[in-house]
Amino acid sequence: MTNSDNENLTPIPAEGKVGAVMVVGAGVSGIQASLDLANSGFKVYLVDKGPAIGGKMSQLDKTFPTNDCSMCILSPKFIECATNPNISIITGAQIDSIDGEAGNFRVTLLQEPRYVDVDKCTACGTCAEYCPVNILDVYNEKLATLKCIHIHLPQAVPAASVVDPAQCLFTKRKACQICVLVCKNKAIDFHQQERKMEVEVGSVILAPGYEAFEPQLQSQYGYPKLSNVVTSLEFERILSASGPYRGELLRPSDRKHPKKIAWIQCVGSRDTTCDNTYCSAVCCMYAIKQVILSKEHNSELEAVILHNDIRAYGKGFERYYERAQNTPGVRFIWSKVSILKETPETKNVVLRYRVNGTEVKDEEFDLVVLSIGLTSTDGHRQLANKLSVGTNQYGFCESPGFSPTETSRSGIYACGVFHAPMDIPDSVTMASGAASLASQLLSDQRGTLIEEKEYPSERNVTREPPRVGVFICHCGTNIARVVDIPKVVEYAKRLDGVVHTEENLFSCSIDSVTHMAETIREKGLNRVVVSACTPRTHEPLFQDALRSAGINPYLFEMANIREQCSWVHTRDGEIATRKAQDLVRMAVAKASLLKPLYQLPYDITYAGLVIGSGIAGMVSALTMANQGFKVYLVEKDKELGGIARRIQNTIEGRDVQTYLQKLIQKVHKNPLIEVHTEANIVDFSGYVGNFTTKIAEGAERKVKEIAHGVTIVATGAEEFKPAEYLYGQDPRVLTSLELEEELAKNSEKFKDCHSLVMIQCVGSRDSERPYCSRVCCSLAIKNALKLKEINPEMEIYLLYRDMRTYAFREDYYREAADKEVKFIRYDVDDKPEVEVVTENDQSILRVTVTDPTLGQRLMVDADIVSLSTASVPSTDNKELSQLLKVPLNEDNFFMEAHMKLRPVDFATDGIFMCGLAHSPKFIDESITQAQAAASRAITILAQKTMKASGAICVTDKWKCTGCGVCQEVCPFSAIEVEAKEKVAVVNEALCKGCGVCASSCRSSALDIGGVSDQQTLTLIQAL
Amino acid sequence: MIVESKDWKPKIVAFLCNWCSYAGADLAGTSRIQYPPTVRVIRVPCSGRINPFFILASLQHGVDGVLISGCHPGECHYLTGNYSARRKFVLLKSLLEHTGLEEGRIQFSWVSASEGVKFAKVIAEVTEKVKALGPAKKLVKSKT
Amino acid sequence: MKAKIIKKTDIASFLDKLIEDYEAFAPVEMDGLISFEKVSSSSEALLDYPNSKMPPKQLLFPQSETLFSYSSTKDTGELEVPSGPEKPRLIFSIRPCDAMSFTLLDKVFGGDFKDPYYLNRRANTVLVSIGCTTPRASCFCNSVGGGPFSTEGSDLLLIDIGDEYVVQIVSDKGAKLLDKKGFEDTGKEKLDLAAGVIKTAEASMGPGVKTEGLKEKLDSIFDDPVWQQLTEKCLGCGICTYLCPTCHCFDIVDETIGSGGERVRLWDSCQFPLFTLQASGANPRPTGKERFRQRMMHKFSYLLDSCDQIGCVGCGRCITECPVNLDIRQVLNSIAQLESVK
Amino acid sequence: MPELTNKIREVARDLLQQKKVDLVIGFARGTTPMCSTPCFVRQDGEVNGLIWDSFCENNLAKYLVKRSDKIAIIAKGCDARAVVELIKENQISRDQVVIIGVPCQGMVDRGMVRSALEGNEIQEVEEKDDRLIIKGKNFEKVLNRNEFLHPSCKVCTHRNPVIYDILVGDTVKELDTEPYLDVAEFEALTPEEREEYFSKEFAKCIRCYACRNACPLCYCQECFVDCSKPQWIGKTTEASDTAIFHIMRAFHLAGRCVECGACERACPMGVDIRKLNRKLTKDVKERFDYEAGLNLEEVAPLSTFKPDDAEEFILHP
Repeated sequence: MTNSDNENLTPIPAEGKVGAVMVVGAGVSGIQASLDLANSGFKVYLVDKGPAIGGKMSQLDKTFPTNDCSMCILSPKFIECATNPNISIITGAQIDSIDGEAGNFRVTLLQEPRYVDVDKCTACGTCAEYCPVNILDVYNEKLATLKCIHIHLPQAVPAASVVDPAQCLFTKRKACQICVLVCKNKAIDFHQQERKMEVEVGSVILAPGYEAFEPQLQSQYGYPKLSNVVTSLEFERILSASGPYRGELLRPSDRKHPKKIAWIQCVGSRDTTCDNTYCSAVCCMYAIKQVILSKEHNSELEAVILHNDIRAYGKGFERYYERAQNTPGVRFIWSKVSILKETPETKNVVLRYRVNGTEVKDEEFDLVVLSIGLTSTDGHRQLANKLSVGTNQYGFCESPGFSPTETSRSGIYACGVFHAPMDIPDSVTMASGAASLASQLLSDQRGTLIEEKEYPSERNVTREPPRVGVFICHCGTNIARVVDIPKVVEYAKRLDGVVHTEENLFSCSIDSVTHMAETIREKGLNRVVVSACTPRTHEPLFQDALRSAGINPYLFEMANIREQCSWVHTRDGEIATRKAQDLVRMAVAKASLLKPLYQLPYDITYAGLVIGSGIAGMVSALTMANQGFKVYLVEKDKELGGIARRIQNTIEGRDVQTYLQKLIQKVHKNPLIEVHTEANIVDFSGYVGNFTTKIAEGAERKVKEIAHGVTIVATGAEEFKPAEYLYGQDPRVLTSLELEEELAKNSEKFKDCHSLVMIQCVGSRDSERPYCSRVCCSLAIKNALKLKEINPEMEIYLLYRDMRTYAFREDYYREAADKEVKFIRYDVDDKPEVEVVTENDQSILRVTVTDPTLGQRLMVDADIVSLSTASVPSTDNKELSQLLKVPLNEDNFFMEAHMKLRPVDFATDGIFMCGLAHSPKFIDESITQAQAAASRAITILAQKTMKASGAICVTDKWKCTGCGVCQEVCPFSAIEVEAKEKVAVVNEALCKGCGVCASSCRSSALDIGGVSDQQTLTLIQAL
Repeated sequence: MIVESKDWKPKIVAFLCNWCSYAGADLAGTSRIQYPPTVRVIRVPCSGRINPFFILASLQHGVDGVLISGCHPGECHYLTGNYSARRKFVLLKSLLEHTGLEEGRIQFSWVSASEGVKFAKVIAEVTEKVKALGPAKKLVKSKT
Repeated sequence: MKAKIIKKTDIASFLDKLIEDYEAFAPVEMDGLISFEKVSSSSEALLDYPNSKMPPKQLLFPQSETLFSYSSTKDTGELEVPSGPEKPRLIFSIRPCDAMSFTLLDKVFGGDFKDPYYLNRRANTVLVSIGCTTPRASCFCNSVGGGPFSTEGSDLLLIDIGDEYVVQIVSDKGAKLLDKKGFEDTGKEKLDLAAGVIKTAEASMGPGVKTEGLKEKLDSIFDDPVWQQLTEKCLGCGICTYLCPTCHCFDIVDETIGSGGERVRLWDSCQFPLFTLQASGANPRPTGKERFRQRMMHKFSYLLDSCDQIGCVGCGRCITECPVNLDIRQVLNSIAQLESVK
Repeated sequence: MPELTNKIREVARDLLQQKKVDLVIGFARGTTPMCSTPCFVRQDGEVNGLIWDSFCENNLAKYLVKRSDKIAIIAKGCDARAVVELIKENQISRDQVVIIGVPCQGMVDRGMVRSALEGNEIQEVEEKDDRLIIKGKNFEKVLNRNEFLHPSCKVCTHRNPVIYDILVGDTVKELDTEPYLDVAEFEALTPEEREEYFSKEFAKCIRCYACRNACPLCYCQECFVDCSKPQWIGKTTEASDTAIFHIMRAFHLAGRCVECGACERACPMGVDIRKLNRKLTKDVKERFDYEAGLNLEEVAPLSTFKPDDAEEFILHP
């Protein structure tokens, strides 16, 4: 444990540190880390070897479990990166070497020539039109072709063409320069050479991601020989609206609609025949997603998933899995599978698999999708070597301690799949976590190298008649497939005040947004309507375009013709088109009345409140305190530590108790952390930057008021105490956590134990708690291995539904199997039975279960039965959620602002979550999430001032009678009736613009910016 | 008696609070849950923002139904906006029905950000109820 | 005096005959409220009634009237002016004070600017009034240039002499109504009877208001603090003006729906603060005092200047209907008693 | 009654003489029979103009707002309730007014008396105990005043002033009628019947706004009907505009209406305005257990809430 647990952070001298961070790899992790850091006061160099940022996520069609369009949620982040003045995006570059130490590294980059000047290129695409060379489209997994000079993907950042030098006629043999000739901006430059760049940074974050497993390495999959066997990544592109088949679900051989598709799981994962024995962690879920999406394309489709346990372990995953299971025409088959042959005439593929354990079945499919794993490559190993960062046997970055974000080298952090296979939210979380460590390391250099984004001064439009521009988005085919966009455009043209209309393939792509800003300037638009998706995610992006064009960002209105039109009226294009027209008409009517609004700056309370002092709470508290911010840590128990107090080791063998004790000491020693135990939140008010919390503390319930700028919810979870399997009735029945405690206390006792049965999914994945508790499978394996250590002869039966030992935990599962732990799969409808029988005057604990491979009832007399019980949300969650006004999900865990891209944020600004309060997870995951929550919190605490919303209450003094109803109804105490003049006065920093006052005012003396009475009446009249 | 064409589709205005119900409507969208195309949404920050006049103006404008939906009690993004709204609306609804407005023309619901399915159900049910009532006639502004 | 005799038993058939040729309006009682309504049979019409709650002025000058409707698209626009009534109109059984009010409205709407909406209707309307045998306590027509049997504004006047009406023919338009109906001319005896009825009625009336020198007095006390006292209890509602047969102020508003709409003329009241509220927010008549004064000045001074007629016919509606018993007679008389300020 | 008149004059004289107030607002005899009228007395010599009889129907609290002088007000039960509301709504301060409470036996509806006389012109009315002695040209008639009370007085639950500084006369027995019976009766009608009723009522309205202006709690600088930014409703007598005017006028009084009936009495057209207010009053009482104008402490029902307010009207599909 050389470099773990934040110990490296204090000794580094402040002098000579550099307030800049290099992020290597610009996938979603790299992007998130960059944004957090840039928003926390650091200069960021975001380096990617490819021509554009976005990584693998940009190739995905939709994301599970929300089916959010991948690019739709990602592209706003692209634009945030592109427009943030503190992020330098360096594409086509790789690290050549690195010198120096934590706080002060000198990184040498090698940047290959792009042959296009990024600053000059407008991404107009003319060069590609004229380029005579067709090449395979890498973005589309080579299922399509494009030109040798091309734009990598429609929403590319940087929005600039790139030349493939391996195929370019000029670079190969100086034969053609047509692109140079047709480029009006003289952006194409074949004189570019490979370039060495030296960059000084204080820290490096590694986020190089993964490469997909190449199934051609294993002949049994018939790939790429069989044309209708595709990889899952290829299938993503096939599904995608911007993919090779324009979003139509076709198979490659004959471009016909497949009627029957099979997914083969674990291709290149959990496979001892190749080196990848680990589980790739995401394939089960993306396969389910692909099934659901395919069924949306064609509801008649037959879909078969051939798997070896479905690992739906994440938040909301089990429900998603259930949804797929309950979809007619979808079969999940638990079996090994092999590809038998291709039917020559049809090019269909015949698979062979087992049913019911014994029976062999051959079945023909139109299309077979290989759910390929996530792998590390030689490139990753080389990168690790250059940076002297340790990797594991599979080439993934290894962290020496509890914190996965740390690498073996001080000052260098890792996130995303480079650490281990993981899904998008985990990657985003880890990215924020890594960012917080860099921020912690460099906190005294915060703000030294940054600059503010500059906008042109605002044009005063108040005296102009409305000149509305309407931009209507196809969203690939998401909208255009249902809504007749040209018809809507024609309609919009006829509306009063509209002087410009246009349609965009993606209004949110960087080129569209740039073009929008230009159009605003050129055509003198003073109101903008974007008719696309929901304003809840995309409004800020377009508002930024307005600012860039020199008009007030509030002169903007969106018509939601995707979530609230094309996606919910899929079956009737005509009606959806009419509705879209209505929505555009309403938006235009309102837009014409919009007025500029201004944000007022206000001061911040530079302190954080952390609720809950488990590992997550303590880590987030320390991460903030280590950066110089006061932290109040509030714990309801007498002691710090949370549920971790009951956990002895991690499955990897790390000593939890030692770590925990050290952590508790650090918390107590830190002068900036004020610990309140036996304390509850009794009142919570305020807003981002300035919260006020009242806690009642100690036996006397003494009330203390705390002022803080950010809030982190880390209230943990509880162990489920079951009422079944004789738990609580027979002392031999334990929960797995109790078993672990017993093992630690009294391991001798188990030497005489002959037979032990573990039952999984107790209280999880049932109708009451339809979620997976994520950790129980690994916990059971951990206990099983420990027991085998104590008594190798012990018979251990592990009764499970799906073993969910994802990522590298798979190795322990295999180890347990090797050590002859007996794994028996049971069906939820045929649960094991535990009973006490008396035989020969002896009370015997008997477990019976149906063995699916043998099809027989199996009877085991157990000395001990261990129940892997669910993690259940804290019973306090409900009350806390009401106090903080933050939502819980259906399972009573806290609900994040966005499943994928805002995994630790609440929708309420300034409140974050981490640890088990969010969902069940492992300790290392909690630590990462705690760091992430701190990182998000720091993005607020790093600001000089906060800005109040412009959309707040305004008063008309003349109309006001001072009756005081507004003062009484205001939830934020933001209004007071001034006694002398008898008029209501609004405190603008406190006002949140809810409008309760305005609707209560009988005199219409109060109104709300952006949702004024007049604007709303106009909307009603435009209905 | 006005004979209604069989495929008459009511026009319903839904005032949705930004944080819960509008998000719920978005979730219905991302989940591709289909519901009747009868609704036009007006996004407001909070159900508490909805001035009684908005409802009356909608009726006067001739919409066949008005739906107001906010966060569940205790979950208001603005703490108590929905509580204030609840008091206001129950009185308004009662008063309007006192004057003979059909029960069902104005409806209120709580839909959270996670209730995409519920949102779709609410729309379906409101649509059904309003359909059963037929086109709005009361409080509709007549053209002289 | 040219007059005919109609037996009370014949009056119904007379009216019914007229209804055939005219769109006829007459006082009608509904739920205790007397108002001028279109009648299709003589049985609906009242002949013996105190007075209607609302004056019949709205038959010629409706409370709200569409001047034209318009529709427009982004590039074009269209106007449509509503067509007037085709059938000639008859107002039957109108009280002399209300009939007299039209003489003022004629001057207002037919002055330098000719208002076609009013004038067309007026030209198309014939008035048959009925004299007031028993004036009410609130009536003071006789002190403002009228009387319970005044013929001002009427085309025919009915005088109740017991079992018969003496029908005084005031205009040719009125004479036409009696054409070919076979009514007898009135003899002297009956004319004398009628004169007696008129005399008794007039004698029964209270002192009313003194209008002599009133204009001059009013003009001289414009800034007198007395206005404050006189109007302290005024609530500022529109009853006195809306119920006044001579008040004629109006507002014009556009009722817009989308890109089309209507331009509507509405009654307005000088008693409303909005009446003089300017776009800047300034209001030259900021309080009830100025607004009430305006009402008095307009009626008893300004209209004399512009129309040579007082804007009051003494019907007493503003007295009986004022929620706070702000009696115009009392106001005017206390003004008359004031020392002139010079 | 004459005793009360004398006492009122005495109290008013004392207050003015001792300069405790600048102004006494009370009632004086009106210009027509059965009609008393608001009266403003500033000199002790004028106090003999003050009277008390069965026709002091106006709610004098109307005259308290937007004044800076110190005022004594003659307050019946309903006037006092209006004063309470005005104090709560910051329109007047408690120490600005001296409330001369007068327990009220209900005021007589002259319209009703007139109808009972079938059009005979009344010249003089005399009161003796509960009797009204009506004299006209050729007749004299005696009526029991209690049979001719205003509709609002018939259902009044607070005849005695709830707040006062000086009480004139003895407290009277409150009516023990079942509250809101009138509302319940109307509620029992079908929606169609109710709609028909209100359509007819609203059709009478001439938008003179007397109901609004007579209301002691209508004090907005600009009423919603006059508001042009935004224009909430049209100004014509079009049916929906008129209906919405009345509905919103009543709604703006939800939880504030002191049930004085001034609106209805002011209406020249006899629109049954209270039918709306009464419904709200009943709802507010039943749902939020609140009655307007009873004390200075309780928060108005639309200014507060309870998390467990009934919400049976919320749709749960």
